[in-house]
Amino acid sequence: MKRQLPLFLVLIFGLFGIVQYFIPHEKSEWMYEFLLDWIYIIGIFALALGIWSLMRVSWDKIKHKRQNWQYSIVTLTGLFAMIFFGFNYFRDFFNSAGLQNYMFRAFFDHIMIPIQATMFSLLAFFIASAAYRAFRARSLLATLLLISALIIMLRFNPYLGFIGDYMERTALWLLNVPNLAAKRAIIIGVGLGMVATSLKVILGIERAYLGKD
Amino acid sequence: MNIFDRMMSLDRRWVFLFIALVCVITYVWPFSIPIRITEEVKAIYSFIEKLNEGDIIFLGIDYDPNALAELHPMSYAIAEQAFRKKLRVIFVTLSQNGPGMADQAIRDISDSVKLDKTYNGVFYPGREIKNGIDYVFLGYKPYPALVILGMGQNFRIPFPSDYYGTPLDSIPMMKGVMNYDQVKCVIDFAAGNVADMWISYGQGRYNFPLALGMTGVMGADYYPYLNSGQIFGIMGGLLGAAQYEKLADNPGPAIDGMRIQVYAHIVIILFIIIGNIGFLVSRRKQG
Amino acid sequence: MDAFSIGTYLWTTFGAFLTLCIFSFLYRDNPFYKFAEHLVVGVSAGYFVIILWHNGLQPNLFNRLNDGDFYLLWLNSARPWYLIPGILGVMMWTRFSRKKSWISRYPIAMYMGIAAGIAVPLEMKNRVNVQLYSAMKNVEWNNFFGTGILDSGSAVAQLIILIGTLSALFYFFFSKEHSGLFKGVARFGIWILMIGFGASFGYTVMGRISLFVQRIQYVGNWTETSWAHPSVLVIWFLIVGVFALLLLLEFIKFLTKRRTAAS
Amino acid sequence: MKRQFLLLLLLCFAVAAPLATAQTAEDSPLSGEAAVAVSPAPGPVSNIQLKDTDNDHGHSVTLSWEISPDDGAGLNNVIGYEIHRALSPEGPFVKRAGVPAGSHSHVDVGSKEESSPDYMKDYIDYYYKIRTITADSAVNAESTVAGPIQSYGQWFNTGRVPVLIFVACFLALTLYFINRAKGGADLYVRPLAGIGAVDEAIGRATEMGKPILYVLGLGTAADIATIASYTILGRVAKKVAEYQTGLIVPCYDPIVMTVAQETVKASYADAGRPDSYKEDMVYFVTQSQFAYVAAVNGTMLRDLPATNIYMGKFYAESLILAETGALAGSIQIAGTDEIAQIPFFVVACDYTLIGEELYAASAYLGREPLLLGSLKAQDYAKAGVILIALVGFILLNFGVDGFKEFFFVSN
Repeated sequence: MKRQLPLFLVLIFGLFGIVQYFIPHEKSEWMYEFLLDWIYIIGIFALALGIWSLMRVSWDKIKHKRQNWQYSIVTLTGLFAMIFFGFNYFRDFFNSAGLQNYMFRAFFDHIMIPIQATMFSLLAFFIASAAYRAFRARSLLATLLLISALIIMLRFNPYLGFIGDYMERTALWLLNVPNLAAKRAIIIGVGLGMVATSLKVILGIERAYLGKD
Repeated sequence: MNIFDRMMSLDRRWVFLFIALVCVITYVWPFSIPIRITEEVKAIYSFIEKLNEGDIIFLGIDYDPNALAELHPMSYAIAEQAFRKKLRVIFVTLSQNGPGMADQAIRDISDSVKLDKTYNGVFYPGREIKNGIDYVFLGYKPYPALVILGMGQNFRIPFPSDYYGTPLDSIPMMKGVMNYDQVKCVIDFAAGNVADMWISYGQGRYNFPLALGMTGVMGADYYPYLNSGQIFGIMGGLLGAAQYEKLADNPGPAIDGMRIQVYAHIVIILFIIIGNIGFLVSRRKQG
Repeated sequence: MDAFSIGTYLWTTFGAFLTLCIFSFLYRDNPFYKFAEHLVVGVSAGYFVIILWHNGLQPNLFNRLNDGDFYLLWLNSARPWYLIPGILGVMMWTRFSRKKSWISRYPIAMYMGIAAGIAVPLEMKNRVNVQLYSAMKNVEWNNFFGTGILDSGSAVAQLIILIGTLSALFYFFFSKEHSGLFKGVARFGIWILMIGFGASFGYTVMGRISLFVQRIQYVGNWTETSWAHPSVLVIWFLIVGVFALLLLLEFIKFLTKRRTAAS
Repeated sequence: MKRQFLLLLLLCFAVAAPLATAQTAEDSPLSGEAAVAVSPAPGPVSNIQLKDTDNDHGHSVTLSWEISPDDGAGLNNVIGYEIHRALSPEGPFVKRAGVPAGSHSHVDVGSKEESSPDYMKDYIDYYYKIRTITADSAVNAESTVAGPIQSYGQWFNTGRVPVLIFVACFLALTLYFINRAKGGADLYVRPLAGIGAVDEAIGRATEMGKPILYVLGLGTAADIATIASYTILGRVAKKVAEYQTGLIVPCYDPIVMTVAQETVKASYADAGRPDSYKEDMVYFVTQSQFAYVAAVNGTMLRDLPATNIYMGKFYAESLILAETGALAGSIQIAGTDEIAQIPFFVVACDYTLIGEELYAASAYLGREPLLLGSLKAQDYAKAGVILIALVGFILLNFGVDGFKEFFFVSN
């Protein structure tokens, strides 16, 4: 009951998922879309578990005055403020007036957007430091990686004169020939791996995710 | 710890510092960098340069705001060159989110044409460019393939009036301008499959000279058309735009962007080289 | 800036401040970064609660049942079958209790079953069938070298793509030791993979640099607004001053540490 | 005949007159070459064929026709065709679509939603006619009415037969090898560097007394890469429990968190240490990509884990995580099927499971015969793919393209 029935459900829904792909009829399509709705709705309900986890971890930190506990107050404040504004000061639960709330939008535009964009832009630095740290001619493979990256990075360098032309053409070739071959091989391999993993789940060979007892 | 070991294991914060410095400096200080000109971009520039005063060119602004960073510099540079040479321009957009953006671009360009400027040693006095005399903006219509075909018969079919609502027949510039036959060339700036339609339905059927401006990612796919002569020029991404700005002697956002990119790339490459020198030398010492 | 409003300016200032806080992470972990990090975690978690409530649960569940009656458990609505995902969702909440948490396995099992089932034919088609189909390509033999060795449309290039793909695929064999002939093929495969990875890494650098340039522009715009409005320069000096002071302190610390290390 | 011709001329004049008068030609230098071409009406399309669209859910009809004699030839004034549809041969006809000149066919797709204005009911009669249009909206030609035709949905998509064959073969291979594995056959797999590293890394963490950070990536629980990642997490958690090392699993998706909690809990029970399991080992952070990354970065620098393991779906954040982890001095092992991110992991991590290896990892770590059996099936499928590609390539270049086309999936 605790483990057998769920495994049976996985099998049934998995087989349906496979079979529906080959049935274009409206009935199968309706069922497919309905099941996608399930996934979506279950996911939203689960968010409550996530928020509960976030709150408990933060509250634990504050209660036991663990290292950096002060910042957990910031997290909780941000969380509750956003929920408070998002329901338009707890006035509008069943219409989306809260999405237009001034504070809700301001928090989104001036806290979430700048921080996320800045986090993203840290990549400019990390891509440089990763290149410095890792592009060493340690072995044949590392050298291939290094040379191919260097050619691509030099492709539009204007100080190279006529070598630049060759760089540009080599870069184009690298992107269109070996890069394509590498990608295609990985895509096919990944496809087979995905199908194998899915089948393992459907057949109940992989069942760790259902827990024990 | 000798110098080579140190070269090998620099604190990464030095890398960060140099990248930040180079980006900020090249962003703030607009010095010029050499830009290698490729044939396919130069072809477009020379084509327009050879046209005579009063000739008409046709520009398709067929991208939406998210491809703006790469394609706007091209449209700006070409339109400005055309206006300086007193060519007349027909603008059209076949992208749903294009009209407002194209309208804004036309205003920007007309503002900058008002200033006196010298391009490639030729002095051009500032002048006011007028809607209906120097340019026409036709606006947007859905079904790009049909619009392209329809314009081959008569511009008035898909666009009885322009973007601002003036009937085409009462626009002075459109007098006697029926279809592509009166247009010297079509240059399409595209971030999608509209370029394919211009090639097959436009150039393929009405045989006008066609050039393309594309995003960097798409550019590589269109070189075969250049070899087969279906298009006479192609500009790809920021790199192509910068080349055009350079040719037209009209430095703008593309050259600015390239300056930052080139130097940031050089810094990264230098760090890679430093690391490798350190690595190779210290390995030799050990071995 | 068209119309200067002090409210918007203060918000933008806060945004610029947070931007600098995140950048300070490049030097090292510090209270400013910790503040920005914890703030954005809370705010974004709250944001998703609101978005999923208003744009997820409302249209996908509530609005589909709202013609029903609460007292009849919505069974009289036009589409009562939408109660099922609702019930499954509530079953997830049994995880709040230690004893009953096994009930949540039912929705999870269905979720995994649906996900795995849909993936099987779809991934087979998108990744295997389609790629296999496009790997079989007609080669222009009379155009063997194309316009030169670097022409990616030539027959040689096409052959390299095919052989490269197959050798790289071969590299992934798990049940064969890489020895003998297999060793050669697998090695060619990993070469192709590494060259491809290098190319793809080098190609991405350009886009990442532009991301940073956009952030410079953002802070630059804010700086311009500040200079243009003398009354708010105080705020500008406050923020930049704090960061400059910290930088100075770090530098002094760095110097003294060096001296003690030297002595 | 004569009368018809006259009528046509008159018609053309009527159409051209307003345009011609609008044209005040005297002051334009270009007027000479730009007189409006008075186009006579083109020929209509012929031989319209209607059929229900194959392999679909209904609500759609496929039309095909022979193009107008003036399309690309003759008068050469056709710019396209308009498809009109009605419920009776008398009309009223409604315009459904326009297609450019040169097109021979069109699929008229309606909505399946009854509430939609575009709703197209199945099992009722439809009639079609095609209007040949020229640049001049007044000059066109209508075809005869074709019909009736009914649309309906099919129960099997014949266009997807190749996929069905592939899936069936793969399933058969998997079942066969699993059976062999059950029978106790010895299935060899070659060692993988990244997998060996996992064991080492756990040992190292134990020696250092520092925790292990396991990142499941940004996938949802429905992504297969995430499912593969759970299975790896299960094996890792079991070893962690045996060695009594710490484990930190920050999650991006609440369902992923729930499943990861179950997995880790079960692993601790398997290892015989159910009491060491703490619910807070696996916790939720936020569902926003870069906020999540900010938090994980903080964890890396503050808790200084001995080992970071990244398995699952990763996007742009891959390099931010991997570089910060390297800064913190952790050993890093990554695995993802996201092609664009593999290069970054290869560059910044100590060991990387490339693409498919991610899916093989759980079999390697668990060493259970059933899982190894499925790995064998994967290998044989790969061999099959290589063989088909080679044979197809050779046949195609000898002029046989039937073999290749057999693998075409139409939609």
